[in-house]
Amino acid sequence: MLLPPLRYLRPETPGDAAALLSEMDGSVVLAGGQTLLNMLKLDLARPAALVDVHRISALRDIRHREDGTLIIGAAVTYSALAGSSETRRTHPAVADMAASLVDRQVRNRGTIGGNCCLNDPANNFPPLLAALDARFRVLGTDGERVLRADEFFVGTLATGLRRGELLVAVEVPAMPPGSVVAHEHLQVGADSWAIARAVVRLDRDGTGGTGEGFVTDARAVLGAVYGSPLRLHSVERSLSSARVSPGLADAATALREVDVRPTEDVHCSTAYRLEMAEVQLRRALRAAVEGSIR
Amino acid sequence: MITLTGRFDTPADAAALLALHGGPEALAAVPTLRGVRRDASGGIRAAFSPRGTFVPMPFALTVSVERASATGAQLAVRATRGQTAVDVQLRLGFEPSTSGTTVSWAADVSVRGTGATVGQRVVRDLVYAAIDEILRDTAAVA
Amino acid sequence: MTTEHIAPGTVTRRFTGQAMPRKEDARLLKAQGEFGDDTPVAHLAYVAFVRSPYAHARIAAIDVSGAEQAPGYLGCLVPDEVETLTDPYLELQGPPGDAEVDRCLASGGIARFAGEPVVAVAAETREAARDAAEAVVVEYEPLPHVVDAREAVQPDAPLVHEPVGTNVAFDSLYDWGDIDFAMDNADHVIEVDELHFHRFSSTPLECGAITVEYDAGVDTFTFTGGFATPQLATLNLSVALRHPFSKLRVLSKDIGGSFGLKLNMHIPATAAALLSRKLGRPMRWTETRTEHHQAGGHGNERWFRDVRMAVQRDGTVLGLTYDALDDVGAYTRYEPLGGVIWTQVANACYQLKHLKVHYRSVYTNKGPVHPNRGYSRMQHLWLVERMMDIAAHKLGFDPVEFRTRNYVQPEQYPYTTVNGCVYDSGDLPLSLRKALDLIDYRGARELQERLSGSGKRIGIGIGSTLDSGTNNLGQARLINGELPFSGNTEGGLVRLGADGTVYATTGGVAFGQGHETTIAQVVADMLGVAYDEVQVQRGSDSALSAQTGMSGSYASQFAVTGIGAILNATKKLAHEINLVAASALGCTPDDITLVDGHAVVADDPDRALPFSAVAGIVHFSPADLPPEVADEVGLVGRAVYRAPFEIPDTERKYGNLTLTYATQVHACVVEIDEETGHTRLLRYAMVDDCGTPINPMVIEGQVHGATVHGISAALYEHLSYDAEGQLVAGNFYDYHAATAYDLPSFRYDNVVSPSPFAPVGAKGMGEGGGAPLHALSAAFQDAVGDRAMVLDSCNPPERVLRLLRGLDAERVRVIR
Amino acid sequence: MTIDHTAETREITVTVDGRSETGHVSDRTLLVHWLRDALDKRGPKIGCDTGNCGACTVRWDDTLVKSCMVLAAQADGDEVETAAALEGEDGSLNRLQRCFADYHALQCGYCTSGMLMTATDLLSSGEEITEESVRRGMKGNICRCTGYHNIVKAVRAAAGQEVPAPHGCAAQEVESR
Repeated sequence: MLLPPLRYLRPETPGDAAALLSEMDGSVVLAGGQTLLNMLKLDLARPAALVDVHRISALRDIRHREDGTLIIGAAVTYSALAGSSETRRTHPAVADMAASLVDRQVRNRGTIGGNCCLNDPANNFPPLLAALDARFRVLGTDGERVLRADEFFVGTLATGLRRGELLVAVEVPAMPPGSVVAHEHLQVGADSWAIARAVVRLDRDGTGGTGEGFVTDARAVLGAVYGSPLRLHSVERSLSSARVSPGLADAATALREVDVRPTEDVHCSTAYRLEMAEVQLRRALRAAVEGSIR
Repeated sequence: MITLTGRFDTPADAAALLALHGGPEALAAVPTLRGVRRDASGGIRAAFSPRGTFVPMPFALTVSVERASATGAQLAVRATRGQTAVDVQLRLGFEPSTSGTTVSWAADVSVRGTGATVGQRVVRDLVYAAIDEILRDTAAVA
Repeated sequence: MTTEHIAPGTVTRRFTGQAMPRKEDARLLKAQGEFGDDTPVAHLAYVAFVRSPYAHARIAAIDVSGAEQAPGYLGCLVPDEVETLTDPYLELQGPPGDAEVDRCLASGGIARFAGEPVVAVAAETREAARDAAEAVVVEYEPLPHVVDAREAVQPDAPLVHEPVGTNVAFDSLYDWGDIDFAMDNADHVIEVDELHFHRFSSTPLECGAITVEYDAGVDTFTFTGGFATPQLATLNLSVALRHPFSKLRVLSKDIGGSFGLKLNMHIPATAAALLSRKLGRPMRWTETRTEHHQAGGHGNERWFRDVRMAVQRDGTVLGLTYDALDDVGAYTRYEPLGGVIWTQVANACYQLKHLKVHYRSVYTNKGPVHPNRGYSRMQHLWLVERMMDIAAHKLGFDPVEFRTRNYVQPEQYPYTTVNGCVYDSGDLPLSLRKALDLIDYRGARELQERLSGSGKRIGIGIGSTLDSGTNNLGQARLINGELPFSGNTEGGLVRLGADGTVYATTGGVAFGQGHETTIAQVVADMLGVAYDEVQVQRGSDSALSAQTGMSGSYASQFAVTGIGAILNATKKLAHEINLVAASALGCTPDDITLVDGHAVVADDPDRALPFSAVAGIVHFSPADLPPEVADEVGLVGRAVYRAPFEIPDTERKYGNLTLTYATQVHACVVEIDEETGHTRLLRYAMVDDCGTPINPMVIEGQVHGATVHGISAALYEHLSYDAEGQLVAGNFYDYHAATAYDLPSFRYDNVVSPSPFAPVGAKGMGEGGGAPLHALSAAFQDAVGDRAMVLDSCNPPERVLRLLRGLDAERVRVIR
Repeated sequence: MTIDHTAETREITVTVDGRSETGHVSDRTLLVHWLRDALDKRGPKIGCDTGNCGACTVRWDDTLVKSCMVLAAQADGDEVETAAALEGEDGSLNRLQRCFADYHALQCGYCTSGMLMTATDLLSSGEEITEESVRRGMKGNICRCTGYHNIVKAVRAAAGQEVPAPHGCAAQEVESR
């Protein structure tokens, strides 16, 4: 329950934070600390310094660009996100995810940036953000760059951030009209550690009214099953341009062709996890299709 | 136990790779190793901090070379950090290629202590990344 | 308010039997309790342990030079030093298991489970101790390990304790009735290859915390912490430290849960004591959650093999036989007592006539087991209940009727079991009916039918079980005839202070059961004072409380032994009050009654003396008393309650091992997602019968708590090890202790069958007998019919899904 | 930017339960340890290493947090409220605390302070109070004694809802306590 020796630093601007991160060997960003500090208690990691960005106001903004893009500061807490009525209006999937995360104490501290930068297989936001084509704005000493989700989430506990870089914001493009996002997961107990998670986004033509149309674009992403969010391109292809109909959900069970070894842990075997990934995917597809038809 | 395998190409030839076994001095050039030295029993000791992890996870490393030849080598590696211990039996194969050497590796990995409990769902990938990284880095200084 | 006699000829019940608010609550609600890590101690230093990451390894070298460089480092303790300074802890088993050597640090320089302490480090602050421990370098030579009891009993298995020469610490055959006759003559015999009761623990929220102060002036160690059996701990500490019993003092204040697991706190306490003496500083060790999961004690894991049950055509169960392999982990600490404790409930809730069990306690390279709520009994109870359920399914009996027919019937009490235990009272059929009513059994069956084919599967389960309370420690002689234990006692002390205040002290130890409350209820009634006026000592103190050797919180006994001792002590005090009042009021002691804080002449209420005056005479004006009264009276009643036990027959393994038997019948309705195996509890009911209630509110609370331990164990909690012998459930992520959100609202009712053997008719309770494990296993069985068989006590979603697909159907056979 | 790159200890001033407290802490000191060891605040307790159990729950600048996942240094200049602040000025139990006692929502008492803090936050949040919402709202706090049933009842009772009295206790008795 005790931390190793370390320095605590609290810069006031993102630039200062990035400077510290690149200057100080072994320094890491302390955002909400809801996972990082646990790792330190368990003596799994040994940073020389924690660079606290939680209070940097520039990182705590939630705002919208004119094109409808939702820009979430990296240090925005889950509870701030859940409580943002604008987010709920434009990107309900993001607000819902934030509102359902862990528990009320952790929601008050945990940040979307921390959730993404850790990229733990069980984390909620990476697969959702991958499905939403989010972009990750990153600040280094030589300026900003923007990463796509597949460039950002690169592996188990690994991201595309380079040493000394700081995630400053997550940008979620405006949802096309008629677009539906569904998230399904199987958890330990009623609402604990995720065993398998699937996020499906369906964009379709014919914006108004009810009834069927065609899928214009689709995303299908798994979480918790592999080390990093896994986009199922073949599923997405099979959905694309298809007519939105109740049978659509059953068309895609293409997990078997994925050549990645599923995560294993005490909660279940890899075979079960894989099967559950299919179940969650099917459910998410069904929910997305139903949402599209409605 | 986890079994991992990998392969990569390096411009160095097998002789150069084997030469690394000769002295810790050469290994000191590997960027993720610090304080490389030879211990009383002839093993190599160093502090290893893999680059791939988002938080520094330095390990105390003990490497003993059990067998080494032009076609391959066998190493026993123990890495400890806090109350976590990782034991790796590492088999390396060297195959000459047009551009140098193809190094193939196979590792039997046992993770024990806190890391085994907390890291169960990530440890396979982390160990894979760490072995791949250190081998490539080492080959690069050959 | 109802008024009835608490015990013949004494006083009326104003408070006993009522849901009195708890005396403990105010301080706990105001964050003013004092738990193990709360007590401020001057000049305190801290202990941290270096633990083995290996399941089995020889310690080749220990280098503490790094620790010596750490700021704040004070000193350390290594296994060699422990070998020199201490003797091994007492072993309960006879040969060959008694060759086991157990010490506070890796005994003999060998670590036998992952997480075993190898080095203890002391430093000025918590952080310094952590840093110093981190800097200790231990070199291990891994040894072959064994983590499965079934492999551990194979001839070529690695030995956990080389000197023992086998991994079997205890081996006993229990053979009651004539099992061969039953099997040969029964209409049906059901055979099951193997069932498994998994490893879990009640994991108290407060982990271990011990403070040791060595006072060189009087050569005395004072231990403060959650010691659940203070005198037995003192005995073990005295042996280990080679220190006089009289110079060891064990204190506890508030304890954040134990559930039996804190019976073995003397082990880390030994290391802290050695450091305290060596370094001349008070030492505190505060266990982390990970440490607690690794080494703080697990519940017994048990394999039941070659199980056979004999059943008649009419549904009467004749008998049962099985081989048990009880996986006790690396050390037999309280074990192998579990090897006999289960026989307290040999019959479970049923009229079994024949029972034969071959029982072995087996070492493995896993964390040692400690007693855990429902200790050793719930494993057997689960097996019996499981077999009843399996038999009903395989032979086509209605599970309700089948149980009811075989239950010990209300008119049969006191009922003597196959092994001579006496079930005191109960009404199981009524309890079951009430439980079924609470879940609306008929409605649940309709729901089951209605949802068929919907993707949701309904299962309805019954768990009937016993909570045996107040054990006869004579049963220890069944594992080792040399052990000098028999019967059971608890102490109590009640006195009148100088101003007339009533003080009460138990020898017991509480960790949430509300002892301060229940003691005050009975004392207030017996002395005719107000509940609020009784001062009950918080915690325990081996130097000052009324402890006997057997004192402590275990074996569901407080309502019998603890309260019994308090009653006896209060009677003594009342007698003395009567003596003093009689002499002052000029009547005979028999004329005095105690009412409203006064000693009153029964037929002349105007002649009365307040307790303050009674106390005043004795404390301040003893010359007022006639010499024969003054010589007798100290206004202190100290008494021991001795449970009426005889020494069991060690040859036949026969005798009464427990005084009271509370019963619990649970019923539940689960909803299973057929695609995932995920389970949701729709309804959960429990009916408790623990005899005459002392505080019904406290009883209900205990039932709730035991229920959740069972539910959580049945669905989530599993102290699972991987093939390397690594615990893969070392924290609350991977060891999922149920949260409020996982659980439904409970439906509770009770039945009152007073115990004829217990002082106030109240039975010990609170352990619950693992009823939810039985009920949930049965619910899964109900959901799948006989197309699969529920042969494991833990059923997480993956296993449930496999059950839906026919898991283990072939492992159960009707052989006749 | 005013940052001392070398300091591993620092002085902090935090208003704890209404009183300004100044202390010298190591950078790595967790808030829970500072509150407990330096200030003898016994409300926040330690029940796990991983932020699951919620026994250490406090309010920090009116935000409910687990104090084992906050550095003491992070709270410099702020306000922290522990369960010790809940009672009335005269030492009497507040409504929620009374409900905990009345409905037997605590046994060993180790989780209680954290439960009270979370329940206080939930009750003041304006969220609708139902059986479901209380169970969900309290899921970050583990209790190993009570089975939660009575905790849920106590919180609902504190919100003014009618809940059944404990076994053996008439409803009017609970009212009168």
